[in-house]
Amino acid sequence: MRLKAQKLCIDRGGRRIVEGADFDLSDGQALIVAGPNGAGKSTLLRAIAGLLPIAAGALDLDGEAEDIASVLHYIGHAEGMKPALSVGENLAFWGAFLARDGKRGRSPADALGAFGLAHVLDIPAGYLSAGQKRRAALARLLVAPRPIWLLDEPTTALDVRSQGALGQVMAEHRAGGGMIMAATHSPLGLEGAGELRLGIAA
Amino acid sequence: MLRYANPSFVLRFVKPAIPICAGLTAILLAVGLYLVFFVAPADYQQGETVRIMYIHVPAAWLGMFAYMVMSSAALGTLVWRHPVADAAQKSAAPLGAMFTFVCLVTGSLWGKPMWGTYWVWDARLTSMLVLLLIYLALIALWQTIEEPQRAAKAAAVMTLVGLVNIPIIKFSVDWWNTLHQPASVFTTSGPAIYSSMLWPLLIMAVGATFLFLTLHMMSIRNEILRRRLDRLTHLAVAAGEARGTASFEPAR
Amino acid sequence: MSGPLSSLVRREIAIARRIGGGGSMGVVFLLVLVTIVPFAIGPDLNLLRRIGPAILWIASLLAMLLGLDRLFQADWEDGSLDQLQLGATPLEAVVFVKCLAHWATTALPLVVAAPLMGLLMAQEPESMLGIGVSLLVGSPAMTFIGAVGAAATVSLRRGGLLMALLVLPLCIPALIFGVSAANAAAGGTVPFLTPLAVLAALTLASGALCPFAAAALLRRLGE
Amino acid sequence: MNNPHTTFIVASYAITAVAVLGTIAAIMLDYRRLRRALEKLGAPVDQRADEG
Repeated sequence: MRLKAQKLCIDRGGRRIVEGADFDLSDGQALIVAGPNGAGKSTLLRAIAGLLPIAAGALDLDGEAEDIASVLHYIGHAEGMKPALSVGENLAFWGAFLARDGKRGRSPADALGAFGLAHVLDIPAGYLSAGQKRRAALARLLVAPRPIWLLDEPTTALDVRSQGALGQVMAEHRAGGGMIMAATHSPLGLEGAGELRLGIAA
Repeated sequence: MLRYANPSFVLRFVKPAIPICAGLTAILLAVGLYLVFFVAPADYQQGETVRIMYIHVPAAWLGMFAYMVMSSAALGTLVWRHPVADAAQKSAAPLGAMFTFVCLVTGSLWGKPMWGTYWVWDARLTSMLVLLLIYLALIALWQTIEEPQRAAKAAAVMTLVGLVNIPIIKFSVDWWNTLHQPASVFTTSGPAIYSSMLWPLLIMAVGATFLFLTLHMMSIRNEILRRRLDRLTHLAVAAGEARGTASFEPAR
Repeated sequence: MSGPLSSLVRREIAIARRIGGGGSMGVVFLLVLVTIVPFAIGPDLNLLRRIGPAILWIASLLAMLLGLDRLFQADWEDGSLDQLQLGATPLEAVVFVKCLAHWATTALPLVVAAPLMGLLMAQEPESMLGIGVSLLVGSPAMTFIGAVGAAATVSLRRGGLLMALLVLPLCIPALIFGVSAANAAAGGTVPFLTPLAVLAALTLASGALCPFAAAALLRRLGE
Repeated sequence: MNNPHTTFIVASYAITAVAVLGTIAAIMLDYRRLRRALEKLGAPVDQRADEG
């Protein structure tokens, strides 16, 4: 599987945020999207996920430009958890909803265990701290198998131990042929990762 | 007084008090119902339907009594900011709403033979309907605000604002009622109360009051346990973190 | 195996039940509106009997709109709206399912409560039945049309008020045929089924079209 | 006592009974649910567990 972008231009709020971004990602590879705040890291990831319109340029997956969104995970700043439902119920829902042609990923308990959250399976998501909510959102990566991972500053609110767990999960994903694009400031320990530097559009 | 009002003391005090109250309620209501159906005379005008009075009138009194309890608990919340007062306030609202609803339904059924329809916008019944709306609004307020302290304070202030407004509402509804000369003049106070009717009514009223007290204590206990459960869940989530190192299963 | 849409229905119902406020709040709002009218117009039963169906329909419409502005707002706030666009199922189907779940948890209680409140308006049993049936048939239309308004105003400050302004004019046909159906049931020249059939057509049409409009508004919403 | 008014008397007592018994049942069910949840979290219900 190969995700290619040529001269991507993305507008947001009426302003040109991303100008001429190029990248080429295939199985097992990782790409760090770097740049100062406001350089459009989040904007780029949201556009790839189909959550923002692409102003110009081309984005295709193995030559196809259609429904790229259904083969990727997008972990943004909001965790997508309903406070009234338990963490397990939330993840079970996303596992069923984001499943591709019926293929289910790991069980919510298993996915939460990978991020040290096994103890909150039956606790309403509203009780979780910011760091826990972040890890619960990351657990979504495991409940529905999807090859491309778009991670927007995944390490915010994570302690060192959780960052280690994330590193391990990402390494396994790449070993299994998955691809990762991560917008981040802190080093993620993704060895052999390419870098896409976004400057402030002149 | 404060030292005695902490939740754990209330839980221990309530444990024996509930069965006693429940027993008293059962006895009083049993005696009352017996008197109502087998001793009290029928009314020369309304005939048998006057027997509805024996639940309609106590329900009305309890609807208002519950609001008084809620208002004093609201004072407890605002003045002493005490969790037990919050619990007492929150648990009184559904009970007050229930009694007011019963008062309205029985009033409507009692009036049907006289009015020909189930509802006439009679001054007293309409005021009780407005009281029910106030109760339902306060219950909705409790359901909407998650954070306990804020919910308690908001409900307390609204309850007291409501308390001040109830007499004003009563007065304006009466004025509205007389202004429009309703189709048929009918007062639900019913016939003059003879002593043979008074006793059953008083016994039923006291029985209903004990019913309210029993249910109120049970509800307060529930609220205290609910808050304790909420706190312990937070602790469990945090505790899980502390011993988290052990629970990081290697990602298989 | 629970497919994506059936799990979405289960999630929506579970949330509504867990929070519990949604349905009952609408009914209480309906009761408040119905109670206020006689205070303004006066307790004259004959007058109230005539305008009963209209008051109950207007109050139900407003109560339904009250619950609708949270339809997408909650999902937008906690990030679910993004994830719902990543699923294999089209966003239109997601919107349709959310509308049905919202209708079941918010509109159905109103459809049951409104006829009972007909008692306050001195309604005869046939008229109460007419109100119930016409609301049952017409309420989905209002939910679907309201969903478009909710999608248009998600993430906006004071979105609820703006949504009501957008949606109320669009609900006028449903209101007209709904009230005439209810009045027809209470006795009158118009046969009951004629306005009801038009109302059913409105519901089916809005059910078919509105999810596309709402999905178009929600897709690529961006911040 | 089976004159036409009986239905109204029976109806009002029946509705009152439903309302009262429903409230009692709701409170008791809530109590049982809370006890079970607390025991699951390992907190004995009556023991002086908090500072009040």
